[in-house]
Amino acid sequence: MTAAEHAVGLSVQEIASLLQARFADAVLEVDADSKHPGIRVAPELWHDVALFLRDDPRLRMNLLRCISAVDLHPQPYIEVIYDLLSMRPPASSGGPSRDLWSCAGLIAVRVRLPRDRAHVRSVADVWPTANWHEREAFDLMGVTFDGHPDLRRILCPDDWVGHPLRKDYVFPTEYHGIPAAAGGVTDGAGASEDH
Amino acid sequence: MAACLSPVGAVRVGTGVQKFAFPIFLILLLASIALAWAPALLWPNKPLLVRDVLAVVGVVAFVSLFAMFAIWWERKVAARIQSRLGPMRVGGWHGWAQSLADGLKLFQKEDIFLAGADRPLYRLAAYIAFVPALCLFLALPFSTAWIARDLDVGLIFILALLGLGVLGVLLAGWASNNKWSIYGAMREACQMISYEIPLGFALLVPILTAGTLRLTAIGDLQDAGFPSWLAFHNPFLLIAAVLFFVATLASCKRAPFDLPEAESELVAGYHTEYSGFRWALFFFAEYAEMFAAGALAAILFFGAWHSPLPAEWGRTWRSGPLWQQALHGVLFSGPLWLIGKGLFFVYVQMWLRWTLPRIRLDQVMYACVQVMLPLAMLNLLAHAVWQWLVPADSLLAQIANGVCTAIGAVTIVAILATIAYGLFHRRRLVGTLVVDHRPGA
Amino acid sequence: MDSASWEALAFYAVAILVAGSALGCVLATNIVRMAMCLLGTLGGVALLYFLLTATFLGVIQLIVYAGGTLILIVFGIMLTSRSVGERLRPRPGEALAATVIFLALLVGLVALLHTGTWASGNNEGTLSVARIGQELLTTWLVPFELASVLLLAVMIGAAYLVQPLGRAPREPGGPRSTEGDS
Amino acid sequence: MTDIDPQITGETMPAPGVAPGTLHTEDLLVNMGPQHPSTHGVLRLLLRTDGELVVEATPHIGYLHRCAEKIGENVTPVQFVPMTDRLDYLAAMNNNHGYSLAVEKLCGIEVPERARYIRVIMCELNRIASHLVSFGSYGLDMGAFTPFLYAFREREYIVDLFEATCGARLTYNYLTIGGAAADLPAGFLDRLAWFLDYFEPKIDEYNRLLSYNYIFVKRTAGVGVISAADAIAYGLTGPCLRGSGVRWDLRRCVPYEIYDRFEFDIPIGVPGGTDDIPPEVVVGDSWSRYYVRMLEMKQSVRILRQCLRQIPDGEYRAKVPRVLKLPAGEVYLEVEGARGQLGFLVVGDNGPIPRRVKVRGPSFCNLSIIPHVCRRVLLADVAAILGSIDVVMGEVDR
Repeated sequence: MTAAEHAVGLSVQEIASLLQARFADAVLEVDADSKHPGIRVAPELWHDVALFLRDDPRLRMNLLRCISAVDLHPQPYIEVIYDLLSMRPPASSGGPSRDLWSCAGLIAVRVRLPRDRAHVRSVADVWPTANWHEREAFDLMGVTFDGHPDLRRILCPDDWVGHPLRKDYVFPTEYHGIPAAAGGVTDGAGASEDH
Repeated sequence: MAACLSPVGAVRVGTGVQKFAFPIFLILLLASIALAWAPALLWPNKPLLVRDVLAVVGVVAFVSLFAMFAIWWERKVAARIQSRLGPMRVGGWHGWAQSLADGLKLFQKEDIFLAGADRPLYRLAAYIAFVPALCLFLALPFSTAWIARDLDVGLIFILALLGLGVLGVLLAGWASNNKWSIYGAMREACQMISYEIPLGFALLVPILTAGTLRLTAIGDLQDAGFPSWLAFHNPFLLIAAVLFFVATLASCKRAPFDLPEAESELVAGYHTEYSGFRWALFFFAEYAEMFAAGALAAILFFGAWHSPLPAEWGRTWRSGPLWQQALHGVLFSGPLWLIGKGLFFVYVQMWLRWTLPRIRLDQVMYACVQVMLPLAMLNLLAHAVWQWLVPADSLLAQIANGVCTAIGAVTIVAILATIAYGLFHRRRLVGTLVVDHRPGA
Repeated sequence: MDSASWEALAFYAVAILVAGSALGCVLATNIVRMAMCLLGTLGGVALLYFLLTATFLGVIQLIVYAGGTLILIVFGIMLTSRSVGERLRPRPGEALAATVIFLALLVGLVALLHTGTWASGNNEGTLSVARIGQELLTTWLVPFELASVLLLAVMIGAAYLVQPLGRAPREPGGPRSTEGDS
Repeated sequence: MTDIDPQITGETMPAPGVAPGTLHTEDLLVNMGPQHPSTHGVLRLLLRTDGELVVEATPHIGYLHRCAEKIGENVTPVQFVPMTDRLDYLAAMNNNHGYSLAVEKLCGIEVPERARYIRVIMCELNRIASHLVSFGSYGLDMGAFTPFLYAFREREYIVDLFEATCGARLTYNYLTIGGAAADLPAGFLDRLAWFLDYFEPKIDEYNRLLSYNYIFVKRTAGVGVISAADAIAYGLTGPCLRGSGVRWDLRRCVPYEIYDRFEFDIPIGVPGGTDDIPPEVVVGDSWSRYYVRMLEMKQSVRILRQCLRQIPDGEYRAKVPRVLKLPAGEVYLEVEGARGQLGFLVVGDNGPIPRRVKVRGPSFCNLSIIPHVCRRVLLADVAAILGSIDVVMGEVDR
């Protein structure tokens, strides 16, 4: 990578210290130097942190880029990763200026949930775009987002059983009488469990 | 029987229906022609039965042939506009037999009824749409002589039958038991109550000038060459001609007023569920109406069956030997001219369709009721005042006539020049992709 | 066959059509089918007018009743009625009332047929469009003008009513220019 | 779908006491899709309509779900590249590119200079191709048939170029981990230069044909207005976000690859009346979103011209081990795809196969604003809004 993606705007360390100043025990881990710099926050405080991240004038993380749920299978956790970005309007935001908006900070916020009780507060009220992302995480990974306005399956059929992206998911051999050729997929699933 | 073919619940209706469909159609067709023919057929003192039967057969043949030709033509026009070639295979020269092949295909297609469709009405709808479109040709003069029945109320007779076709669309939408079809039907009804009033008001202007509803009389008023065409008499007639043309676009459900079948919004609108021959009937009706609208525009505003040359010049040829009569028909006045003008307006309709986007329903209603209606009413009023105050032979009237003639001539020449340019630069306009497929190669 | 018997034949055919579809209109249980039967009746009456050489009247019958009113009826049914798919059956009281009215009408018509004096013959000239127009604008000018004023008011009303659809209430977040603005 | 939210399907019964004199109408539930001409694939919108007025639109997606992410964690990155073709199949090169960049970042692979230019050329060409489809099908949505054919005529040239390069016309599998799968074919750059000269004036022609058409403007201007705040809150990116007046483009704002070497503008939606913008236009309406794409095509042409001048000779692919071992750790990378920010999260696990691949399809986020925008609009407006948001279901359903 030539362009340093994380050299723009506030650094992760600065964001983390801002958060630590506001919420004493919310930030569990700061990971500023990896390829996906971010922080890990306590699940029960996540909603407050999210509001702070969005509304604090220094942060203004207004764009929720993505919500990814990752199954850390041998460990009993599912990690939900919220990728946030702060889009800052140009200083002279009067009229159709030629100025670009700028990126004032990028951060990944991780929430680690137990696999068997993966519950976390929904942030669909903070960023409306989270609505569908959370539905997807619920559908494919089985993370329940408390307080979500409409937590239904989104990609799988409504009567689908199980959450396909979990590492211990067993593919059904049929769906409504339609036989499913699961051979290739189970091979691959076996391969992914090897490491 | 009644094996369920598709998850939507379409029921196979065997091949029996196909066997029946055509005879039933023929019988209904003949019956309805006979019924609509009643005013003519049963006229006291005029039972020219042979002539009438011939006329009916002629009208049916003309409408069928025209619809087939127009469908092929439309595809070619569309292809040209879109820098394609269109049908090129069937029949050899430019795919001239494409419509025939399509017709054969449509005849053989399965006649599908949705499970919840109201079958009798579903069948009836196609005929209700088609039969009035056919019958109106009975009162449509192709020239003073070439008319099946010269009614003294010919104009409103045609208008009434144009309106009746809407009922078929409404019924088709309702009987299909499909929500998109119902939307199409509703839109047609909304559109119809919007365009009919401006259409009527626009028609009143030439009626006021001609003082008659008899189409042959209106046509023969315009036999003194191009400047005598009604549209060029005064500005109000010109406006009325434009209004009339726009309103007939809506009446024929042609773009930009093709809302009832708006395929990107309503799938296919009122004929979503139709297949095979019934579906074709709607298209026959549409093309028949298109030609009727074009011919009506020609009769009312653009010189009817007369050429731009004054008929006076060819008066002696009219009753001369056969070759002179034939030449008279080509040069001065005859059905060919009316058909040609009708085709021209059909072409303009096609041209518009392949160029313009579709208007939204509320915009149609707004345009018809709030723009065209007041305009048409004021136009009628102004025309009446003009007729009352300005004598036909006054200087003012002649200046108006001259100006309008010039506008009309320039417009028509411009359109014809565009068409000619297109014809002579086919290769270039079709686009380099067709001419040399690979860029830079 | 001479023209008179042609005429009689045609009359009976059309009369059967009119009566049959009127009967269908009464007996049908589906409201849209009723409307379609009405089309048969109204169209048949138009044909009767044609038979009487009242072409203008026949065409007006077609344009106003078969073309206009019927379409509005069907449109209205489709737009508003919950009972489009339902089967309609008259209640006994309604059937009784209808029978009474029917009988009264029948008696009245038959009585009229026997008492009135009826002109017969070719009236093509008397019913020509020009004649009707002249009558309307001379003898019947006041009713004609009243009707015109009424229709004008209706049209202005329609033009006024068209507005709300174009300016349908929008979400406050979504301001939109309507075609009325320009 | 057997089980639909009762809140949506519940028939509204007429209120028992309808006020006298008010005409009571019923809401009608209509399925727009999954087979419908203007849902651009297998999107299904459940419309609650009152006559022509759409009271509520609820998207139901998943009809094209092909378990892309599950496949991603069962195959190696190189094997997954063809799968990314099938996400946004109208801009497959951009998907290849995004995924390759993410994996390269995870593995620390340095891409040769020529390969980078090849990548930019392919991505921008594909952006043009994708916008052409969008332009054409938007015309179709609005009832104008002809622009569609024109758009496909031009796209054909691009597809021919791709075919000459990698043999495929839709799913290319060309940009891959470490660079490109093959070098540009002989004569490619000349043909590209020819195409750019041919294509650039065509954009103005299409603007005259469709963009400024009175009916088209009436149909799209002021319809489906999305404010800048809403657009950001709903995660809209790409032309949809820029249409709302936010001058934000990853190629500029968070530069990746070599986009910082090129000069180009970021077009945004501007209020009507300025320059050649029709007066009816409101920032953030369907017309603005559409027009941003038209302008972006011009900018892509600009970038391509600069590429033509700058492209060096050299390797087209880095030396990538046959079995690529993904180190433990994760990476999330977004590129500016044709429809917005296309993100890939790749979690490595010290093995050849990633633990998790997550795709942020821009269309997925862009589509999620539909229920918010399609409230109390006319039925025809739904097609206008949907077409202007320009979703590709392959990317939504993955």
